[in-house]
Amino acid sequence: MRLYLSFILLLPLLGGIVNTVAGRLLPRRLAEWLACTAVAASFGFALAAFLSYRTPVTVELFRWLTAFDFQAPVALYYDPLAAVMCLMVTFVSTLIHVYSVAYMAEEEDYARFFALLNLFVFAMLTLVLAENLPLLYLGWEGVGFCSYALIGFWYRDEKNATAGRKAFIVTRIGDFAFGIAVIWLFRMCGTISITQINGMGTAVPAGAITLLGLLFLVGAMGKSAQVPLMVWLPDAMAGPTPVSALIHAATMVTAGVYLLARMFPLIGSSATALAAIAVTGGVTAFYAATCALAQRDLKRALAYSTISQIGYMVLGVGCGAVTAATFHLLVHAFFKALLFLGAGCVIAAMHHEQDIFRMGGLARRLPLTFWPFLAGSACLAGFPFTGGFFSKDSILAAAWLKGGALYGSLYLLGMVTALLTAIYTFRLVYLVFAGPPLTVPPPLMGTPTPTLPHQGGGSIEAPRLMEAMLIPLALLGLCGGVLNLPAYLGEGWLAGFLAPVPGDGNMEASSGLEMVLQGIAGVVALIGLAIAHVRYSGERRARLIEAAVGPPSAMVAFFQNGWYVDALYRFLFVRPYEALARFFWTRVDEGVVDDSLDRFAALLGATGQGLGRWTNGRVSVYILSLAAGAALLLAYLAWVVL
Amino acid sequence: MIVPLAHVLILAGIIFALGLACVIAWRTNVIMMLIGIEIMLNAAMLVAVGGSRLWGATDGQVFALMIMAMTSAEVSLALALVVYLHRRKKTVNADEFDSMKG
Amino acid sequence: MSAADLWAVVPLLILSCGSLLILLQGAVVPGRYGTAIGVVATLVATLWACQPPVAPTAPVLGIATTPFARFFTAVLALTATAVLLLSHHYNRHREITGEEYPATVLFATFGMAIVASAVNLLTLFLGLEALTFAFYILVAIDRNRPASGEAGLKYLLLGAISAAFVGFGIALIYTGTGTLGIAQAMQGSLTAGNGNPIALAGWGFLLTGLAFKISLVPAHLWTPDVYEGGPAPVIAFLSTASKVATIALLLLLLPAARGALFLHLPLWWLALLSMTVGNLAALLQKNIKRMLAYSAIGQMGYVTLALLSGNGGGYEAAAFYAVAYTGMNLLAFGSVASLSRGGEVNIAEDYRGFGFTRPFAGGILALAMLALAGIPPTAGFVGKFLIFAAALRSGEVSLAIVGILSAAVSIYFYLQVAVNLYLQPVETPSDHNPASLPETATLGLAAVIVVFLGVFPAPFLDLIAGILP
Amino acid sequence: MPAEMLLTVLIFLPLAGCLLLVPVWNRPHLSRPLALGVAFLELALAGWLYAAAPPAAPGGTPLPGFFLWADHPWIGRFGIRYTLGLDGLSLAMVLLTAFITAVAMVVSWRAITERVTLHYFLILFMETGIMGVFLSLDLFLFYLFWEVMLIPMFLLIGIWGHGRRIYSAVKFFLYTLAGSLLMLLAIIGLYLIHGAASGVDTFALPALVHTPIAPATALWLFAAFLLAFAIKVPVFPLHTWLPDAHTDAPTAGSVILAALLLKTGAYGLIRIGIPVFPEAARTLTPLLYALGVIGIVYGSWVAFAQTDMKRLVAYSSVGHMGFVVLGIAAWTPVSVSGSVIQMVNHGITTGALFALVGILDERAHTREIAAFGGLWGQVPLYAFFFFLFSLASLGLPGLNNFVGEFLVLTGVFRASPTAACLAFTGIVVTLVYMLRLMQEVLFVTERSPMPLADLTPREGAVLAVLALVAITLGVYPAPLLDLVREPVALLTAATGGTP
Amino acid sequence: MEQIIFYILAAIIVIATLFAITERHTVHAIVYLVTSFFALAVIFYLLGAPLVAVFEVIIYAGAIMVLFLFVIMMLDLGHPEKVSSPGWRDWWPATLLGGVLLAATVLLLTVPHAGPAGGGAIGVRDFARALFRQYGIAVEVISMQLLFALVGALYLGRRR
Repeated sequence: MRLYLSFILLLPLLGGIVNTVAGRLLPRRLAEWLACTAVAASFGFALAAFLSYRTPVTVELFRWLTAFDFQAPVALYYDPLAAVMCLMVTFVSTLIHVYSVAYMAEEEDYARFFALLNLFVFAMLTLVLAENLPLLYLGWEGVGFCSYALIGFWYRDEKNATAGRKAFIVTRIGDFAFGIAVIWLFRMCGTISITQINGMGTAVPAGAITLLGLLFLVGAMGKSAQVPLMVWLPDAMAGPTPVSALIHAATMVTAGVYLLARMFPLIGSSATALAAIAVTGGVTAFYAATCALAQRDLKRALAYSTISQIGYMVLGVGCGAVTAATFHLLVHAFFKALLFLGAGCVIAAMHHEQDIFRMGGLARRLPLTFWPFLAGSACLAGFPFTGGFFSKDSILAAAWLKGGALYGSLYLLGMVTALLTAIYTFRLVYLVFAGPPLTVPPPLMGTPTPTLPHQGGGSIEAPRLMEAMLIPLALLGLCGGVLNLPAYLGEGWLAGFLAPVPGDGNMEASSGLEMVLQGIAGVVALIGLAIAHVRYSGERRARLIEAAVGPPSAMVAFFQNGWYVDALYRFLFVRPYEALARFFWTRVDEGVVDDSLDRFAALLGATGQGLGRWTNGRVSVYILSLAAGAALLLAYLAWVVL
Repeated sequence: MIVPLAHVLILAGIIFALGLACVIAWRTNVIMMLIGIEIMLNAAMLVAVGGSRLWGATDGQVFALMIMAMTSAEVSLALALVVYLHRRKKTVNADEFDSMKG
Repeated sequence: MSAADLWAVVPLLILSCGSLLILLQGAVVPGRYGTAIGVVATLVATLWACQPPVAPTAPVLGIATTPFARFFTAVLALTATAVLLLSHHYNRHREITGEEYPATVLFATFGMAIVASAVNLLTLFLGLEALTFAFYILVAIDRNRPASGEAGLKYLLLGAISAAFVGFGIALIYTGTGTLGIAQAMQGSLTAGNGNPIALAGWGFLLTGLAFKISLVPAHLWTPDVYEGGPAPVIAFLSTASKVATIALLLLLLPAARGALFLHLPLWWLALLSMTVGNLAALLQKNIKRMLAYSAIGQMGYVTLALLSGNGGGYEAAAFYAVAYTGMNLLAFGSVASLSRGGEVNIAEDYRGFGFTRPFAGGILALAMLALAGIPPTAGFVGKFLIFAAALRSGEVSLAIVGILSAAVSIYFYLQVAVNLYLQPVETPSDHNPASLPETATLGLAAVIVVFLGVFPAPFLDLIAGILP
Repeated sequence: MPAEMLLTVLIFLPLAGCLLLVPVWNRPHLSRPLALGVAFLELALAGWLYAAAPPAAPGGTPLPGFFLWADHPWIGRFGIRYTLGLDGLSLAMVLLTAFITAVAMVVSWRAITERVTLHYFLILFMETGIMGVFLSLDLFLFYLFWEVMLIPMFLLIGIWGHGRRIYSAVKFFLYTLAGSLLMLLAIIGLYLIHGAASGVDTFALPALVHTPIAPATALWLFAAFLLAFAIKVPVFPLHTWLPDAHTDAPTAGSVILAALLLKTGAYGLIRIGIPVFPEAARTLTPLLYALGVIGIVYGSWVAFAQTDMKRLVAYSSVGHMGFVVLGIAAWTPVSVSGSVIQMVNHGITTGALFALVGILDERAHTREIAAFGGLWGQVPLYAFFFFLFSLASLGLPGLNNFVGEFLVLTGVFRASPTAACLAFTGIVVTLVYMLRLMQEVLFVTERSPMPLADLTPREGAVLAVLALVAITLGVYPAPLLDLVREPVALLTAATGGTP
Repeated sequence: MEQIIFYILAAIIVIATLFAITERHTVHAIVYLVTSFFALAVIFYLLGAPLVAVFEVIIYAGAIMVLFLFVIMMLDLGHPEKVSSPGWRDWWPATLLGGVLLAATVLLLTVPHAGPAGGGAIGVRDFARALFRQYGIAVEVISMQLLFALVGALYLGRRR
C-alpha cells in the first residue's frame, strides 16, 4: 500500500518536474506522452490501491514540519473517501490530459501546460490523501496555485492573468480561515493529524466546534466558490478549457466539499455549523442557477452551473449526508467534466467562439460531441435515472429528512434550483446545438467581431481524440447512479463503502418516501425541460437571438453579471484596498513615519546652525559668554553655601 | 591682620569685577581689554598676598610675583600681536576680527 | 637637590634645553635642524619618562616624578614628536620657516610636562599658562594667512582672561586653605564638611578658567575660530596635547577632592551643554576644521562626564579617553594637514573623492572620523564605553543617556566626512604627490595605536589604573 | 588545531581574505576569484562544522547546548572576555551567512566594474562582522561586531548604490547606530547591575541571563535592547530606513542587507533580548504582537502600492520579518523555531528576489515595474526563477517560506490567538502584492523597450542553487528544524516560556 | 591707623580703576591705572609683602604700563575720537555680569568660617628661600616664558 500510495503521488510530481525542468528541451510528443503516462500510471496505481484496500491505513513517508510537539510529517491516509476521490481524480485527469494533447495541439508552450497540469494532479492527490491538516493545506494551496497559473496560462492577455490572480486571492481568503482552523485545532487537540482530531470529537468544546465548522466552511467557500466567495470561478473560465474541466469543474472546486466531508466527524456534532453549511450550499445553488440562466458565454454558464452543483454538495454536507454529497461530487465530476470537454470541442470547432447566441445547429455538424453533451446535460438537469438524478435527489432527500423550517425551506429552494437547472441546461443545449446554423452574425454587443470563423467554408469539426474522451465520461455520468442506488433499487455500494467514515448521517428514509421525493424531482426536471423547450426552440429561439443584439434587460443584466456582486466587491474591497495602499505609502509611510524623521533631523540641523550662530566671530560675545558662565557658576556656589 | 581678611577679599573681588567689566565693555579696543585683564590679575595678586598674610606663609607672595612675571610676558606678546594685526587691518577693534564665524 | 632629583627632572630639562638649543642653532644655521632637534628631544624625553626612576621620588622644587607625571609626560612628548613630524612638510609649504616653530612646540611640551608633574598649585598654574602661552605664538604663526593672526588674537584674549580667572581662583583656594600643595589644598577646599567658602569661590573661578582651556560650553566659543584659523598641525597639537594637559591637571585636582558635591552640578551642566551644543553645532558645518572644533567641544563634554563620574572609574576613563582622543585628533588634523599641503582644504566639499585620489591620508581621515564617532574597533569606542560605564556606575543615568544620544547625533557629521571622501564623485585628479615619509610614518603609527587601543585596551587600562593617584 | 580555534577562524577568515586582496588591489581579474575563493572556503568550513556537529550538544559543559566554544580573557579589568559559542541557532545563521555571502559575490560578478576589489573587500569584511555577531557570547564582543558590520554596508550602499544612495547610506547608518548606542548603555547597565548583584563583573551572556533586575529597570533596559534590535529587524514604525537602503543599494548590498543584516536583529532578540529580560519581555509582549502584526499587514499593504520593484521587495521584507517578530514575541518553542526558520528562509527568498531584480536592473537600467511586462515570453529562464521565488515569498506550501510562517503562526496561536489570527491575514495581503508584481512583470504584453538577455550560466547556476535550497527547505526542513531544536528548547525553557 | 590707610587706599583703588576703565582716552586710562597700582602696592606693603609691593611699582606701574603707552603711541591710538568707546549698550551687560559675579563672590567670601587669625609679616629671606627651595621650577618656567615672549614678539614683529 505504501508503494501504491507513494507512486500515486510521485508519478504526477515527477512528470511535472521533468516537464518543468526539461520540458522545453524534450520533443513535443515525448513531453505530452510523459505527462499523460504519468497520470495514467497514477490512475493505475490508484486502481491497484483501491483493489487491495482492506482497512484504512496511514503511511508516513518522511518528516516535514517537526518542531517539538508540532509534528506534521508527510503522511498519507487511505480510507474509502480518499480511495474514491483518488480514483475519480486520476481517472478524470487521465482523460483530460489526453484530451489536452489534442486541444493544445497548436500551443507552443506545451511544456508549461503539461507541467502545471501534472503538478495540479499531484497537489490534488496530496490534498485527498493527506493525513494531517498542514499537508492537506499544502495540497489545498498547491491546487490553488496551479489553478492560478493555468487560468492565466495565456498570460499575454491581461484579462486572463487578472482572472487567475482573482481566483488565487479569493480562494486564499478562504484559506485564511482554513489555516486558522488548523492552528486552532493544534492548540486544542495538540495534534494536527486528521484521524486523531476526528477521533477526539467529544473532547473539543462545543462552541469551539461550531466556530471551527464555520472556519472550515469559509475555507470551503473559497475553494468551492460558494457564496460569498464565488466571484472568481466565472472569471476562471479564461483558462484553457481542459483546465476548466479538470480544475474548475471536476476536482479542485470540490475540494471544499471534500474538506468538509473529511472533517465531518469533528464538525458534524455542531448543529449550528451544519445549518450554516447547509444555508451556504442552498443559497449558493440558487444564486448560481439564476446566474446561469442569463449567461451568454458557454463556459461561464457552465461555471455558474458548477457553482450551483457544488452548492448542492455543500447542502448535502450541511444536511449530514456526507455520502450523498460525495456521491454527487463523483457524479458531478464526471458529467461536468464531460460538459466542459464537450464545450471545449464546440469551442475548438467554432474556432474559439464562446457566445452561445452565435452558435446553433451544431447537433448535426458535431454529432460525436452533441450526444455526449446531451447525456451530460441530462445528468445535470437531473433527468430520471441518470447519475445526476440519483445523486442530487439523495441530497434533497437528506434535506427533507432533516425536517424543520430551515431544512424544509432549503429543500424547497433546492427544488426551485433543480427546476432552474433543467431550464438553463436545456437553454444551452437548444441554443448551441438546435436550430439552423447561423448565417448572419449578429454583432456582439459592444464588441465588433467582423467575421465568423465558421462561415465561408470554415471547417467545423472537433478533433477525434477530444471527442473520444467524452464517451467514457458520458457513460459514467449516465450510469453513475449505480454507484449508489437508492435502497429500493438495491444496495447502495458507495454508502456501504463509505460507511466507515464516522459521523455520517445515518438517516435512512423509507423506500416509499424516497420514491415520492425522487418522483417529485423527476417531474421538476421534466417541467424544466418543457419550459426550456417552449422558450428556446424553433421560432422563439430565433427571436431570442435577434433580441440578444440589443442591450439586455435590467433583469437579464442583473443575472448575467452575477447579481453585480463583482461590482459590489470592487466597490467595497478592491478600490479601498488600492486607495489605502497608496495612502499608507505616500501619506503614512513617507508622509508621517519617514517625514517625521527627516523633519526631526532638519530640526536638529537647524538647532545646530542656531548654536553655531552663537560663534559669531566676535570676541566680545565669546568673553560675554564666558563671563556669564562664570557668573552663573559663582551664583550657584553662593546659593549652595548660603 | 590689619583689616579683616574679608575686606581684603572684597576689595579684590571689586577690582576683579571692574576688570571683567572693562574687558566686556571695551570690545572696541583691544588695548583696553588687555588693561582690563591686567586689572583682573592684580585682583588675583591682592588675594594671594592677603592669603599669604593671613596664613603667615610665603607661598602667596611667591604666587603674586609669578603672576606679575607671567603677566608681563603675556602683555608683551599680546601687544606684539596687536601691533602685528594693526599692521594688517589698521584697527584695534576686537570685533572687527570676525572673518571666521559660524 | 640630589642627583636623584636631577635624574627625575631630566625630561623637563631635555625639553627646555632642546628648545633653547633649537633657538641657538637657529641663530647659527637658520631653519635647518630645528625639527630634527625637536624630534630627538621629545623622543628622548619620552623614553626617559618611560623608564622607572632610580630612587623613590620626593617632591622636588614643586614637581614630582610620579608614575602619573611620567605617563603624561611621555604621552605629551610623544604627541609633540608626532606634531613636529606632521608639521615639517606642511610648514615648508606654508613658508613657516625658522626655528621659532619647533622651539615653541618644545616649550609648550615643557609646560605640559610641568602641569603633569606639578605638586603645587603654583607650578600647575605656571605650567598651564606656559603651555597656553606657547599656543598664542603657535596659533598665530602662519603669517601668510590673516586668519592665523586673528585666531591668535582671539585665543590670546580669552586665554588671558581665563588666566586671570585661574589665577584668581588659585589665589582664593590658597587663601582659603593656606597651602598651595595640591593634595592639602584640595582636601581643605572641598571635602571639609560644608566646605570652605573662600576656596569654593576659588573653585568657581578656577573651573571657569579650565572650562576655557578644554573648551566647554559656555566658554567654548573660541574653539571653532582658532581651529579654523590656526595651521593644521598646530591645531592637531592644540586640540590634543593642551587638552590632555588640562585633563591631567583636573585629574590631579579632582581625585584629591573625592566626594566634592559642590562641583557636581556645575560639572553636570558643563558636560550636558558641551555634549549637546558641541555635537549639534557641528552637524551642518561645512568647514572640516570648524566641524572638528565643535566635535572637540562635544568630546570634551564626554571627558567632563567621565570626570564627573570619578567614583565609578571615571578618572581612568578620562585618562584613557584623553590618550585615545589624542590619537584620534592627531589622525584627523594630521590627515587634514597632509591633504591641504597644496593649500588650505577646509570646506567639506573639497574632500570629495580624496578617499580614492589620496588613499592614505583619506583613509586615515576616515579612520579618525570613525574613531571620533566611537565606532569599534577603535580607541574611540573603548573610550566612550569606559566613560558611559563610569557614568552609569556612578548613577549619572540621565547624563549618560543625553551623552549617548548626542553621540548618535554626532555620527552624522563624522559620517559626512566619510561621505565626501568615498561616496561623492571624484573631482580632483589623482595626486601623485603622496604623503611624505614622516607624515606617513606618524599617521600610520597613530592609526595603529588608535586601532590597537580599540582592540587590546587591557594592558593600557591596567597601566592607567596604576598611575592614577 | 584545537577545536575552539575553529570559531575564531570562522570569524576572521574573511578578514584574512581582505588582507589577501590588498596585493592584488588593482587587478580585479585576480581579486574577484580570490575573494570568491575565500567565501567558498568559509562556506566549506561552515558546512564542515554542520556535518561535524554532534546531534546533541555534549552535556555537562559550562555552556549547555553549545557544541563548540572559545573563551579567553580580553579586557580583564572589566571582566570582558573573548567568548564565542556555536550552537544550533548560531550554526543555522552561520550557514546562512556563509552561503549568502558567496551568493552575493557571484551575483555581482559583472555588475561591479569600478573599484572591484574594494567591493569584495567590503563584503568579506562584513562577513567577519556578521559571523562575529552570530557567534559572540560576550555582550561587549557582540556589540563590537554589531557595529563593525555597519561600515562596509554603508560604503557598499554609498559607493555603488543608485538613486539617492548617499541619503540612504547615511540614513541606514545613523538609524541603526542610533538604536544600538542606546543598547550600549543598556549593556553597560546590565553589566553593572549584574556586577552589583553577584560581585562578578562580566559581560558573559550565560551569566547575565540570570541577573536579578528590578522590574522597572528591566523594562527600561529591555526597551533599549528592543529598540536596537527592532530597528535592525526592522519593526514598524522603525522601518523606513529599509526601503531606502534596499532600493539604493547595489545588488550584493541588497542581498546581504536583506538576507543577513536584518537577521542580526532578530537573532539578538532571541539570543539576548528575551532571555535576559523575560519579565520585561512578557510585559511588552502585547506591544510586540501589535508591532509584528502591523509589520506584516502594513508592510505588505504598502508593498502593494510600490512602483519600484526593489522597493516592493523591501517592503515585503518588512512583512516577512513581522512574522519573525511575532514568533519571538510569543516565545513558545514552536513559534521561536518558526522564527528561526523564517529568518533563514527570508534570507534565501528575499536574497534571491533582490538578486533577480538586480539582474534585471543590470540589463534594463530601471527597476520600475511599469517598464516591464511579459518577461515570461522574453526571458523564460529568468522569468521562471522570478516566478519561483515570488511563489516562495508569498508562502506557497512546499516552498521554504511557508514552513517558517506556518510554524510561527501555530506557535503564536498558542500564546495569543488574536495575534495569530490577525497575522494570518498576512498570507492574503502578501499574496495580493506578489501576484501584482508577477503579473505586471512576467505576464501581459512585453513592455520593455530594449531586448533583454536571459540569464547567463553563472546567474542561472547561482539562482538554481538558491532555488534548490528553497525547495529543499520547503519540502524537507527537518534537518534545519532539528538543528535549532535544542537551543530553542533551552532558551524558551530557561525563561519559562509556555510549551 | 593702618586700617584707615587701608580703606582710604581701597577707595582710591576702586575710584581710580573705575575712572581707568571708563575713560575714553586710553592714555588717561593708563594714568588712572598707574594711580590705582600705586595704591595697590601700598596695600601690598601693608599686608606684609614689601617685595611684591616694590615689584608692583617697578614692573606693573612702571614697565607694563609704559609698554602699553608705548604701543598706544606707536599705533597712534591716542585720539579718543578715532576709537569708538563703549556706549550704554556695552556697559549694561558688563555691569550686570560684573555685578552678579561680584555679588556672588562677596557672598561666598564673607561667609564666616574657621580660619587662622592671621600670621605675621614675612621677611625677604623667607620669601627668597621659598622661591628657590619650593618653587625652583616655577622660576625656570617663568624664565622660559619670558624668553618665549621675546621670541614670539620678535617673530610677529619681523617684517617680511
